[in-house]
Amino acid sequence: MSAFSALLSRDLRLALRQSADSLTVIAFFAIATVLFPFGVGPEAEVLSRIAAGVVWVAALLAALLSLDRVFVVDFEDGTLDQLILNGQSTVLVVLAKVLAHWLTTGVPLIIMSPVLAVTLQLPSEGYGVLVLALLLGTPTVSLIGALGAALVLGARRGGVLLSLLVLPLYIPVLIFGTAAIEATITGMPSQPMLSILAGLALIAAALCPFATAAALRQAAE
Amino acid sequence: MHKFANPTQFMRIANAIYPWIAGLCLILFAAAIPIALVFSPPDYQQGETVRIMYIHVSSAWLMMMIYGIIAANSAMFLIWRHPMANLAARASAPMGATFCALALVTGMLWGQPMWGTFWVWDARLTSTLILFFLYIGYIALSDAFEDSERGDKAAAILALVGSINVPIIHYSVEWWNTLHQPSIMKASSEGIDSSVHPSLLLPLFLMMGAFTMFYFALLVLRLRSELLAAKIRNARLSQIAGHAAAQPAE
Amino acid sequence: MTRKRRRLYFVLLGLLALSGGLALVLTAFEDNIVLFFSPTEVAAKPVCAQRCRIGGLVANGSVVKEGERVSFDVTDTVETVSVKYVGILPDLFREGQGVVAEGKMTEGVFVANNVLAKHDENYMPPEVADALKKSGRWKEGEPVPAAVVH
Amino acid sequence: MVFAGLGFELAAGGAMVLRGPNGSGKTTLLRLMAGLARPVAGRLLWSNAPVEDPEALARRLRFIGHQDAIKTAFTVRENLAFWAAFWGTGEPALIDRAMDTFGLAALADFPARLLSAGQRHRLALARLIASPVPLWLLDEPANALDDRSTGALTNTIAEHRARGGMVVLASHGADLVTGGTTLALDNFTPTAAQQWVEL
Amino acid sequence: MAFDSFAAFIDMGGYAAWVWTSYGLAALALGGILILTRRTLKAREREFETLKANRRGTP
Repeated sequence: MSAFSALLSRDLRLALRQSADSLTVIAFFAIATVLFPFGVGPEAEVLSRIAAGVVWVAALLAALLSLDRVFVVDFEDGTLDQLILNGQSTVLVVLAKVLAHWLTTGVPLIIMSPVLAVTLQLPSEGYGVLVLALLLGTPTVSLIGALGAALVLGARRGGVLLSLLVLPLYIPVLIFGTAAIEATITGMPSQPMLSILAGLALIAAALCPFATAAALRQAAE
Repeated sequence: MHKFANPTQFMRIANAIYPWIAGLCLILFAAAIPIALVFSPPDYQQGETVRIMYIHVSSAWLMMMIYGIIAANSAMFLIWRHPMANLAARASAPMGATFCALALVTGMLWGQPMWGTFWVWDARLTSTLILFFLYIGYIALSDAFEDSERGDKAAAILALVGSINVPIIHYSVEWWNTLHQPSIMKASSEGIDSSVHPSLLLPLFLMMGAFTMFYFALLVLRLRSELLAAKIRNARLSQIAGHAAAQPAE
Repeated sequence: MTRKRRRLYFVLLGLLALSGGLALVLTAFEDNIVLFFSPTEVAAKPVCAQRCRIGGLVANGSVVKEGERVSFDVTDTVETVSVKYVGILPDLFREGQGVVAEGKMTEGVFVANNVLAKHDENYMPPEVADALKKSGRWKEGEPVPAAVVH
Repeated sequence: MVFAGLGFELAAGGAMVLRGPNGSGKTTLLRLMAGLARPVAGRLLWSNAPVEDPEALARRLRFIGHQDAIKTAFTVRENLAFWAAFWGTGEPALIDRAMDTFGLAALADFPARLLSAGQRHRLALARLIASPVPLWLLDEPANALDDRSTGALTNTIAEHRARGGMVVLASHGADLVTGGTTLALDNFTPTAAQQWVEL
Repeated sequence: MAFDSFAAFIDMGGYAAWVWTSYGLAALALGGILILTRRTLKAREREFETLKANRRGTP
C-alpha cells in the first residue's frame, strides 16, 4: 500500500502547488454554466427546467478538460515507466491516480454545483439531490475518464480523440444524474436513479482500473 | 501455435471458401429483394412500411454480431497476440459502423411514419447510438498512433470495455417500457419463438442471411487488404533496417 | 504477497463490485423506472403539473376528430385520462392501440403537444389478422400465441 | 527494431556494457530486461528460473532511462523522498547520502525546475542510492554529465558491484566500469517486427 | 404478389418516400463499402507488386 498512499499524496501535493490547473477547470465549469442564461434567455421558468441538465453537462465537460493531464505529464517525463515498475501492481497506480483526480476535480465540481444551480433557478427541492447525484456520478466520470486518458497516451490529436471516446460512455451517467434531479422536482422518488448511479460507479470501479492498467502498460511498451 | 494464427494458412482457407460465400450472398440477395419488396404481404397495422423492417432488423443484427466478433478477436489479440485476430477486428470495424448507421437511419425512416417521430431518447435508440460512437472511437483510436501496433492494442482494449454495451442494447426493450417494440425473436425451450407471421418472417430471414454473407465475403477481401498493408509496411521497415545495418557503428 | 494471490484479491474485489453494481442497477429497474405515467398514477397523485409523459391504450370509441383538433381518452383499464391534441397523428394511432403523449395536465385534461404511437411485436398480413379476429382467438393489442401464427 | 539470437548471463557483482549504433536496440533490450516491454520470443531468467512474476523482478531492479521522471514543482529532496516512499525502500539517511554523492546537497531544497540538464540527470541517478536494489539498468548514464559527476557515477557503480550488485548499461562513450562483459548489439541481425514478411 | 399494379408498387401504400429511401440508402451503404474495399485492395496489390519488382531489381 505504500506505493498507493505515496502516489496519492504526491498527486494531491502537486495539485495544491499547481492549483491554477484545478482552478481553471472550476472556472470553466462556472463560465460554461453561466453562458446558458444568455443563450436561452433569463426566464426563470425555462432556466429551472433545464438547470439540472445544464449543471451536469457543464460538469462533464469541465471534467473532460482535466482528463488529459491525468497521465500525459507522467507519460512525457518518464514517470510512468517508473510508476509501472512499482513492484506491486499497475492497478494500484491507476486507483491512486483516479482517486487523486476525483479529489482534485470531482469534489470541487460538487462543491461549486449548488452555487451555479442558483444562477439557473433550480427549484429548492433539487439542491440536495443535485449534490447527491454528483457525489455518486463523478467517481464514474473519473474512472471512465482515466481509461480514456490512458488509451490516447501518445496519440495524435489526443485531446479530441479523448472526448470522442469518453463522452459517449458518459451518457448513462448524464441520463440518470439528470433524471434523479428531475424526479425529485416533479415529486417522484429519486431513489431508483440514485441507486443506478451508485451501481454504475461500482461497475466502472470493477472494470475500468484493469483496462486502464492494461492501457498504461501498452503505452509504456 | 494454432493453425489459424498463421496468416498464410488462414488466408488459404479464407480464399478457398470466398467464392462460395460470395455466391451464396448473391443468391440470397436475388431471393430476398423481390420477396421483401414485391411478393411478401403488408403488415395488418404497419402496411407497406413493414418492408423497412427487413433492412432495419438485418442491419441491427449485423451491427451486434460484428461488435461481438470485434470484441472476441480483440480478446484473442490481447491475450495470445494473435496477429490475424487483430486484422479481423480492424477489418470488421468500418463494416460494423456502416451497418450501425444503416440501422439507425432506417429506424428513423420507419419511426417517423409509424411512431410519429424520427427519434425518441429511449434506451434502445440511445444505446445503439452509443454503439455507433464506440465504432467511430474504435476506428479513430486504431489510426491515431505513429506506431500502428500501439493503436491496435489501445483499440482492442476499448472494444473489450465497450462490449458491455451489447447486452444493454439487447435487453433495453425488456427492461425499459418504451416506444420501441420488444424483440421479435425469443429463444425458448422449444427453439426460436417468433411473433412474426411466416410470410413476413421468410423475407426477413433471407435478408439477414444475405447481409451476413455480405459481411463475411467482404471480410475476406478486407483481410486480404489488411494483410497486404502489413506486408508492405514490413517490407519498408526491413528496408530501413537494412540501411541502418549498412551504416558503420558509432 | 505473491503475484497470484494479489491478482486473486483484485479479481475477487472486482467481481464483488461488479455484482454489487449490477444488483443495484437491476433492482432499480425492477422498481420500474418511470418513463411515462399511467392514468392510474395521474389520477392518484398530482403529477404532470409540469411537462411529463403519459402512456396507455387509446380507449375504444373515445376518439373525436375536428380537423386537426383531436381529443381521446387514454386508459390502463383502471383509470382514464382525457387528452387534447392539435396536430398530425402518427399512422399507427388508432383505438385500442398503445400511445404515449407528451404534455401537461391543465384543469383535469391532459394537453398534449406530441403524440407517439407504440405498437406491439406482432407482425402478420391483414388477412391473417382478420381471420384471427373473426375466429375470436385474438384481439388487437394482445400478444399473439405463437401456435396461432404458425 | 528487434534482435534475434541473443543470449547472456550476469552474475552477482557483474557488469555488462551494451554497445551498438543508434537503432540497434540497446534501449529496447534494457526495457525488456526491466519488464516494461514483452519479448515476442525468448525468456528472462533470474537465479536460473524463468521470471514469472514481473512485479517481483521490478522490486529488484532500477531502470534509469533518457527521461528523468522529475516533478519540477517539487524540490530535489521531495523528488527523491517520493520515489523512496513509492518503492517502499530507503530511509532518510540514504536520501542525504544520495544527494551528497551526486553533488546535490546544496540544492536539496531548491525546486527542481531550476536545475540544469546535468543536475536533473544527477537527480535521476541519485535514486539508485536513495532506494537501493540489486540490479541497475542504466541507459546512457554518462550523457550530460561533467567529468566530476562521471567520476562519482563510476565510483558508485564500483561500490555497488563490490557489495554484489549488478549493472547493465548502454553506452557509447566513456568507460564507466572496469572489467565486466561487453555486448556488441550490431552483430545481431535486425529483423522486422513480424516474422511473416514474404518477399 | 402484394401489389395490383406497377404504380401501386412504386407508391408503397403511400409510404413510398420512407420505404424507397430506406432501400436506397441500404444499397448505397453496401455498394459504397464494397467499392471502397475493392479499390484499396487493388491499390495495395499494385503497391506490393512494385515493391516486389524493386526488390528483385536490386538484390
